[in-house]
Amino acid sequence: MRSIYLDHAATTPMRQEAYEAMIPYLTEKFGNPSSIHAFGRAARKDVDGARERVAKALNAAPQEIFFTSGGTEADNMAILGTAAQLRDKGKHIITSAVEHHAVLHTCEALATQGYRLTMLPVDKYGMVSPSQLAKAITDETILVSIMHANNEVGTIQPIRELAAIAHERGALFHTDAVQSLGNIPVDVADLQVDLLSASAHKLYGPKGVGLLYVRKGTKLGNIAYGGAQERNLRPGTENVAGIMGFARALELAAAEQPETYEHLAALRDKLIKGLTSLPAVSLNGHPQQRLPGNVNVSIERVEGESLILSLDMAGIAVSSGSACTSGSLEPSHVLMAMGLSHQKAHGSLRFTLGKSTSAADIDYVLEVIPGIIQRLRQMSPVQAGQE
Amino acid sequence: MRSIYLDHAATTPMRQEAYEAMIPYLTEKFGNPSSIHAFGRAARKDVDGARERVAKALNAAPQEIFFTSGGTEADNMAILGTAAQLRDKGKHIITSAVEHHAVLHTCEALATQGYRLTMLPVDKYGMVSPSQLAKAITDETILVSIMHANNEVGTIQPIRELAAIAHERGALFHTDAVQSLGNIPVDVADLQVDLLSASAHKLYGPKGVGLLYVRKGTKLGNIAYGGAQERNLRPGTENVAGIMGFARALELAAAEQPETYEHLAALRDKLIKGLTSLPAVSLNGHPQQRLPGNVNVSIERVEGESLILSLDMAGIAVSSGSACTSGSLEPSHVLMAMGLSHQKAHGSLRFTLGKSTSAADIDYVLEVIPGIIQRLRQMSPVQAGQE
Amino acid sequence: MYSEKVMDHFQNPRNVGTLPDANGVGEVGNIRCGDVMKLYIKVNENQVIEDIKFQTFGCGAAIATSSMITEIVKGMPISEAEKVSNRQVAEELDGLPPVKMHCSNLAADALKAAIEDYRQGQKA
Amino acid sequence: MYSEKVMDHFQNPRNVGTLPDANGVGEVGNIRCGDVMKLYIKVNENQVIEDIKFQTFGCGAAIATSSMITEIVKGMPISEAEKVSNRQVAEELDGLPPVKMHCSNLAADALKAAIEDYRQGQKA
Ligand SMILES: Cc1ncc(COP(=O)(O)O)c(C=O)c1O
Ligand SMILES: Cc1ncc(COP(=O)(O)O)c(C=O)c1O
Repeated sequence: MRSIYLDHAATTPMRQEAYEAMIPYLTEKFGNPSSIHAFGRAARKDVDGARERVAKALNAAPQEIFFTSGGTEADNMAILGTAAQLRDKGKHIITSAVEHHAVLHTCEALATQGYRLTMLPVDKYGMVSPSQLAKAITDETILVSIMHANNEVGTIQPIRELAAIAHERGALFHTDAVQSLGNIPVDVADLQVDLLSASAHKLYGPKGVGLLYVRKGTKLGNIAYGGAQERNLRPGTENVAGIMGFARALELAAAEQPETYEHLAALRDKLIKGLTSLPAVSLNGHPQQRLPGNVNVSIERVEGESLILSLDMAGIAVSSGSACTSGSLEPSHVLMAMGLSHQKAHGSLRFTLGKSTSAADIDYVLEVIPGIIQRLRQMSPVQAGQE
Repeated sequence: MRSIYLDHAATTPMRQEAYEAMIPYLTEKFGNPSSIHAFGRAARKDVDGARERVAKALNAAPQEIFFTSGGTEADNMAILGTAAQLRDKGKHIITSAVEHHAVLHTCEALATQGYRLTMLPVDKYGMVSPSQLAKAITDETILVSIMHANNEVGTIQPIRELAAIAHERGALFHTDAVQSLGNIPVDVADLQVDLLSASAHKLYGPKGVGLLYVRKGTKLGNIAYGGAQERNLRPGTENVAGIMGFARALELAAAEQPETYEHLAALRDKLIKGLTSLPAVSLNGHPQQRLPGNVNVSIERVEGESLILSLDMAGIAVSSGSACTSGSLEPSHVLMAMGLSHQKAHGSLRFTLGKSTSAADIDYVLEVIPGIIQRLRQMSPVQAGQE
Repeated sequence: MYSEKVMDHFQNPRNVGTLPDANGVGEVGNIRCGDVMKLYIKVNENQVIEDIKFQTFGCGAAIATSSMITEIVKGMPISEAEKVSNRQVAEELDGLPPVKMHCSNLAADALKAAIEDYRQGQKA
Repeated sequence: MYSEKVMDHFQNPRNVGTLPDANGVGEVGNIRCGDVMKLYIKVNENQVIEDIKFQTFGCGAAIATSSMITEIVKGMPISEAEKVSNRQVAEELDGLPPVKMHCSNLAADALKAAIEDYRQGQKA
């Protein structure tokens, strides 16, 4: 049977180069970078080299890169670390309604600890509006955290504009770039952000490693305590193999980004065109300001999980914003924030394309999906137009 | 040149079986365990299997195992998580003066946040005394955190006795078992602990993965927020490859522990005998209640880092509690808490033996070290007996 | 995640559709929660469920439990059929994932609603 | 961590030992901090450092800086030698790790102490 992976926003297959970059550190180069003997020094040197290469890919300085255990930890460090550091300056934090849970739940935790939280709404495309931010921001605002690109619908936010508004009022600006990195240009100098999160496994690197970029001069409180690793900000023996795999994956992703964009955007547009020509199927997310690999549609009168399972049986791996995929009763907070009906939110389907996706894969999807939709619709008691 | 690694307490080389257990997850089995399609389900199944095997090795239940990014994160989750959860019950925490920084600095951070911290002293062997704990504990005490075995001097604490005292007064008991696991028996039912930390890279597994055992019924507050992974306690996409490598390393370490003990203890005793027969060289740590692979000595009138460098040039990798190895001015807090003079603390040397250590390695160490000591002593202005 | 039996019922659901000559119809669930089940029953003069069909909008568990209950109760007297519980349906499917036990496991409720509808119809 | 030059001076330190006929001795550092340096100088009638030796208890950086300063100032007039700074010594060694810059980089201080000791002796 065919096996077509179209869930690259969930995780990506490791690229061979990243895997090969890890092997020495899972075998003979096993030293602890904190050790001063030869085994340790070799590891330290290579981690330092990885930091330099990663910094270069982001147009940052090596001292601005802090390796973490993933995107979630980077988001937590940025938000909780800023809150701890600046609590005497102010207690207002601004984020958006469509952030990843790693940002949203972290901000909500602060809201239970005496911080004031403003969650900016989005328009029907999932866009945050700079003028809404300008209205919400106050002198008490210490942090604005808005994601670079959305993981569900692929909408790309106007980060530079948003960051400028934050800076005008003396607030720090954090962006979660977990989904954008490798797909669109990510340059910290250009974006003018103070803090930026990334995760290796979204760009063909290993799971369990990420980074937080912290602009020089920006001080963060600690969220964990221990050894002096990562300049006292992120304690614990470094995941050396993971860091080496991440660095290799990231430098390649950055170098190949323009080419990746072209490849993905063409296939994305082909898939959008094919899907939205089916009856009662509509695109979610922004038609232009959109990640090149993201296709998110709502398929009326059908529930997302049963679509996923049916596609899975046809060898196609995708995801959904259906509540049933998360075990909760509420469908995706992103789709709801965009004003979708419950029915459309429950019936959403996300295809996220990757480096290995081919036009034949898209053709196959478009070939099998009409039958699946028809079958499930025939089973459905929901009427066309029901909200 | 010979290359003899005697710094297994810092980190261990990956064992082949653990490496092989990781490979599929760094290549074709790349799914995200949270995805419901076939790629995701395969990953979920294997992570669940790993959790079961790890639980079995610790005599715990699978639901009591939470995978983390390492020992440091596990320690932070145990301590900060208990503090957050039980802040209304009490604000007193007890630890010991010889804990790893991952515990000590975490407790100290709480001490700046309105918690009261008691740091139990140790005797000259690095032992915590149960009667001291009994005296220090109050009804306000929510947590007692005492390490199973010390990473610098190898002293093994009477955990069962200490835990019983904590439980009598209604406090939770946490132990950092990062150094003991694989070397001495670690059975959570036998130790009667509520929380236990471990790290894969200390037992021939990968860096960047660890676990926290949380006894059923014990509730912890979150220290990070995001997705629902690890039963909502530890968010972030799972380090699947790391977890698989950890599980393999741990189940083997647990199975081989008695044999490992025999092997290491014999070599340890040989090394201790040889070193302490040299002039002005004394053993640190407990003579009996000691990890099988740990040899810690003080070499008078010589500074630790220069010993490490000299041994390194002879192909022998070791560590020291010298201040100069950590970039601080104070030598090891462990050795100081044991009442060593500054000179002896600065001149400490730690050899930690491992599976591959041979009697010939020990012979080689004992052959080269006298010359090194002599050379450095000849260079030293410090007089014999100077404190 | 799902047992083979669940996947079989999801893939090859039994008794899908509507019953034009149904004398009892039950609908439970809510589109807000992502699960709506509609059961159609035809009860004969012996108070036996002679025919049954379902329509379901929902996840794999919702579809499979709907299908399963139609198999269980087809040919059963309604007095017996109304005793079938959601838990029993799940057991017949070799279990459901814990998160699915409450939200998508409504088939027995739908059947009870259909039987109640039938009884109301008889009274009228 | 350390430059090759540091490692060379650590491994093959120049001018180790004591000078029985020293006319200036300087000791800096503190065993509490893990670094003690003792410099012995023999200054001749032309106020030139004719001979110099050191003894050091300390890390690689401490030993290498001690050795390096003896090379730098041997044969140098004390008026010039006392201008040598810790930073210069570190530079001659192709740099030191940042954490070592303050705590183990005391050689120039030891030299200044030795020259001061020499001057005190001359006055007496
Ligand atoms: C006793 C002890 N606890 C905790 C840790 C921290 O573990 P990790 O480096 O995996 O964060 C270590 C080792 O560094 C240790 O020896
Ligand atoms: C936008 C975004 N932020 C954060 C994360 C969390 O990253 P990680 O899984 O590496 O913790 C993800 C992916 O899960 C994501 O898509």
